[in-house]
Amino acid sequence: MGGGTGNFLRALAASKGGLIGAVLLLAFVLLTAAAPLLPVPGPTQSNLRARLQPPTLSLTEIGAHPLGTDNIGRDMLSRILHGGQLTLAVGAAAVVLGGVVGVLLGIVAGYRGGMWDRVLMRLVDIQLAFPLMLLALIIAAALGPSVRNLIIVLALTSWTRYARIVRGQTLAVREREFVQSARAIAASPWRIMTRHILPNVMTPALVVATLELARVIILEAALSFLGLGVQPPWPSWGRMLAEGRTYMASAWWIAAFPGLAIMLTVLSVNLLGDWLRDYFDPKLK
Amino acid sequence: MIRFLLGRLGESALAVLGVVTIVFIVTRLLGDPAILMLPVGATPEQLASFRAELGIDRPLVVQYADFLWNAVRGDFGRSFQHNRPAIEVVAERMPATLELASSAIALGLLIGGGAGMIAAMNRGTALEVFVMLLALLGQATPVFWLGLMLILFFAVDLGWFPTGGAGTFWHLALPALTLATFTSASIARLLRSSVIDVLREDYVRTARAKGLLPRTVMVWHIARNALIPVATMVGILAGELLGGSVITETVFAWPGVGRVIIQAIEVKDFPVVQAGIMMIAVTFVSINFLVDLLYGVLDPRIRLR
Amino acid sequence: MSAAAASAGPILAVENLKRHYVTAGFLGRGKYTVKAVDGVSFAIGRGETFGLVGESGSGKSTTGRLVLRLEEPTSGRVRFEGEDISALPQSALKPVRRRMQIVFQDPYAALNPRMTVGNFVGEPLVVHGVAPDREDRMARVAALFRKVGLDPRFVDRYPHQFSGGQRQRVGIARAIALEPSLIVADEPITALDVSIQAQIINLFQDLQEQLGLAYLFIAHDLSMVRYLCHRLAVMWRGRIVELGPTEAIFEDPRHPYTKALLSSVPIPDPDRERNRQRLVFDPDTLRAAPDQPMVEVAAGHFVLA
Amino acid sequence: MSGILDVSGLTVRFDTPAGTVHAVNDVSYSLADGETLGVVGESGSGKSVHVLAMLGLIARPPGRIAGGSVTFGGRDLLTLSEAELRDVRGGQIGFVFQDPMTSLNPVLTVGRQIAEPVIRHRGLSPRQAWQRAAELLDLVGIADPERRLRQYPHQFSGGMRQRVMIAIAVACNPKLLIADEPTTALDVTVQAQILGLVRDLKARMGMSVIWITHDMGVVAGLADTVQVMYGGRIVERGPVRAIFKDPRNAYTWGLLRALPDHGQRVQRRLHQIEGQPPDLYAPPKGDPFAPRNPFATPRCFEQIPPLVPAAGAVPGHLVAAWYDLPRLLAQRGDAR
Repeated sequence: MGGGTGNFLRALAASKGGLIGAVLLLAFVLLTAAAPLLPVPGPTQSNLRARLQPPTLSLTEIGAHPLGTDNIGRDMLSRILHGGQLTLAVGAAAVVLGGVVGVLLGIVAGYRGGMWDRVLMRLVDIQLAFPLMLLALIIAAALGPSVRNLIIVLALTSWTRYARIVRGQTLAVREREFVQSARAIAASPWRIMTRHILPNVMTPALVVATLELARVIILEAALSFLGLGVQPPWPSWGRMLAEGRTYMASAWWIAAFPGLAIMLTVLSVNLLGDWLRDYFDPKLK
Repeated sequence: MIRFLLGRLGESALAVLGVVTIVFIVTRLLGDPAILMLPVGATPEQLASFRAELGIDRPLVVQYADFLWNAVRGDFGRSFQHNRPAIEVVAERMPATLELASSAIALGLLIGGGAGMIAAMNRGTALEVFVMLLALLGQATPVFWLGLMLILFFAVDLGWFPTGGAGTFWHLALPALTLATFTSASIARLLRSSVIDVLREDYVRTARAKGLLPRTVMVWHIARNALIPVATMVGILAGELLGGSVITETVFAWPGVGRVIIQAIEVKDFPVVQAGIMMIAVTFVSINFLVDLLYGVLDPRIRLR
Repeated sequence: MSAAAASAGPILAVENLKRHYVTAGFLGRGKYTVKAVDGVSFAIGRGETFGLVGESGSGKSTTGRLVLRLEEPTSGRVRFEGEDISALPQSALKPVRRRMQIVFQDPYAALNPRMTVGNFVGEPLVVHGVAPDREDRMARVAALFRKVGLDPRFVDRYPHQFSGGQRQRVGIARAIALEPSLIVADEPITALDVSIQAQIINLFQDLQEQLGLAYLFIAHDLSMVRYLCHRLAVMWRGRIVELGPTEAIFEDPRHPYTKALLSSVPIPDPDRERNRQRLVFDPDTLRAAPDQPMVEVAAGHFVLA
Repeated sequence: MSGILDVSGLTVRFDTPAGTVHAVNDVSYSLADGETLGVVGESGSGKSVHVLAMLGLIARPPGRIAGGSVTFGGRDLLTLSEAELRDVRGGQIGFVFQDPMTSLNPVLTVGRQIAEPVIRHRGLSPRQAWQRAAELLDLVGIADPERRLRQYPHQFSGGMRQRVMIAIAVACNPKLLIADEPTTALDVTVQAQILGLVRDLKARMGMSVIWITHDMGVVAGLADTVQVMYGGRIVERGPVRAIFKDPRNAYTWGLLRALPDHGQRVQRRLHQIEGQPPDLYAPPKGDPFAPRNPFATPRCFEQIPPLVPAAGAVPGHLVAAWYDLPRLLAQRGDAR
């Protein structure tokens, strides 16, 4: 990122996909973060007289439900915003946790080589031989549903991707002459790994992080959909979808809006991730 | 090539061993199976005898060896829900899962491969933007939601397809399409960027400098090389696909292994969960082994080292 | 050996240095050994420029890295300033590394793209605790910049803002930061444009005069070697086949490989180039025994017969 | 002035996000039948780009031909359709690229890659083309062609791959062979072999050759005519002896002086060309070499010098310079 933040933002503004992704994601983050301050009913506040109300899609009607209500009369808009808060926070936490672990192990394995590398890469291979969904499923079933466990499960499915990419990148950077040069001035392995390798593997790791955020959000929703994620009554997009299933024929909006929210969020993250990857790709310069 | 094959075979075996180990560790993490599996209010004596019956009063190493040996024989214990060997319960659902997964991957390769090539060959046009937008949407759509929406429109509203179950082609259509969406989107995106990478290669310039026809350049110099990373990807996608099948099967009431696993988790029928997961993991490892063979066929640098 | 070097003893003496790599063989048929460096001996005097010449795969760069212990020798000895450093553990090499530095071939890979060039040049000072105070350090870095012909105002820039020749100057500034007595220069001008090569060669000459540096100059460009080096050794397939004063080797090459190599270098003069007799050399006729000693054919001029 | 190839006013631009690269600027020259032209220059001099551009081998966009004409076989290559250009490429003009490690398709056999242009341009059957490929391998000095044809590029050494590239380039007996730094990536002994091979093939097949390189030594032995490029322009051009013995452009002179003298070992400082190559995003108003030129006159900074016959030089010796180099050198008492 030697070009500086200015260049980065200018390039972002010049790209269609990247800009749309960034703006959309930022909007989601701000809206969900501000959900408690917005003039909507509480996400768990039910109103049995107003159950299964269809969406008005209007923000001006006082006391109306723009996205309708669910089977016990909770406001869908409020639930989606509050659910998004949790989804994004859980996703970000899992991606950061998995990222820190994966980047760390990837660098050590790549730089140290030998036993470290063999053991770690075997672990990665074995875990990748395990469909992530299943892994998440059995771990979630084993640990029991809770937000903390959800983050751990998601991070566990995520660290291998970082480790793999970062290790490969480290192997390449390790052979670069400036690392040899650092060894030639007797720089300690710690210094070499933190000053010379880490900064040079951060951009691929960042790209992995965005793509992982997208994947983790979907996985979280899937686990919640199966009842292994966030527990009621607190809303989560996957959970809401599962609840909406029963009323699909009569009240389509209960299942449709949370799904749309997931799709838009993932789409925005993917757009941003694609752009980041292109931006940092040396081949395109 | 033989060395390569043997190496990959060894790695596959190791991967399966790893899966067995993970399943073992996780099932032990679940807590005391005796408490989980016996009804509430069981006496300490009942618990103890149950533990002895399961063999979980012995040292972990012995249990692990035992578990391994049983896994090799396909013995994961009896399903208390169905009251017969768990492996049988899972095995009879396997064909349905394979049918769904292979239809989805075939569909994914067809749609994704076509879309990716169309996008790469029409760079900078509205067509490319449109195809890639579809692919982005396909990757962003949660499988279960897509399934529900397809049911809502095509089964509930239009009544063209059954809402669930298995048996005919009409039963297969919606779940296969649901499952193939992510796969085709991923393949389309990967193939496009892979083709774009290959376009920058010197040998493509050589091919053009030879005055070859665009079709020849496209098929033999570009596509032939661009497919190599896609082949690797198919292995990884198979994992996503098998994982996704768990959900798709649940949404469409498709009588496959995934649905059995979910049902078993709900009633804590752990022998079935273990057997199901092992079955899927072994399938996945086998697919990856085949993909590596394909890789060797596609790339002579691997074949003729 | 030059007179100055003889009086003080060589600064670097390499004795029977070997580096063998064991590689897995074809089809699992056991392993075979690549003898990258296979029994190399030479000595460099203080303030001397010693050329190590050879083509790709000759082992010249590996030899340079072995001397610096960036790679571990399979056997043999490296004496630096009288001390045997080949047996020292890496941790004990720190003082040695102050006295012996390296300049690399590729100015694009030789600098850390995420570090300002000022910090990069100053890093050795930090590692060795020479100038722990930042202000003091930056003053020294500025002095180093001036010494290699760079504008000290550029210290806060990143490598991508420099041209190839300027980057190579940054690499040289870093190498001389600790005031070493020996610099291993691993093809330092190969990647540079012709008009820039002379700048760097002159810089090497100037620094040698100012700082009394000795160089181990690794190269495949024979014309620059002739210009720069006092003595040189020709490497072929891991061994030194000829060693002696530069002029003796250029005027009177004895080994068939040296002859072939010298006769292959294009001469930038149409008349001489067109009349040049190219000597062909058949590698299969030459198989020196593994422990065959070199023969002294003239004063200080040795040939592997 | 009419030869096998006539380039006139060729100008190439690259439109990048960072600005427009002035890669090739108003390049004109003519190549005679059977002539070997050595094009010398550094990275960014436009020496490679200008030949790639004339055959439609640069990516467009970002590349763009901003003007000029290139007459080959009575037609302007720049106005041909892509399909017509394809018939020229590989058939009448053969190409050898710099890096033999990346220029061959890794997943196709060498035989297939040699046979492709023969099938395409000569209309031979695959069987006949394979036969021809074997002959070609033999021609470029690769032993055991029948077996080698069935191998893949990674089973060949760098020098051998470059021989394969040459076999592909000459497969259809082209009238013109363009070699873009074909020996830069090779060892010097291998380079000598390849140079010998090309000289040999040229004598046998009688084609014209454009040899692009940064190595003055290589052109000295190979070229009839030498053309020196700098900053996307031809700065000097002439018969090989004239360029080496009587350089008229300060850049050519500096390049030759920067090389160590092969005759004797003198511990003098090498002549160095100061400064850095020109910024192609914002080319200077005048002579692109002026900022690095110790002989530059005020006019050099203001106006681009045209390429004109050098005063008192042999016919065909052209130079772009506002100054009279021999006179200035004589004044300095520094004649070479």
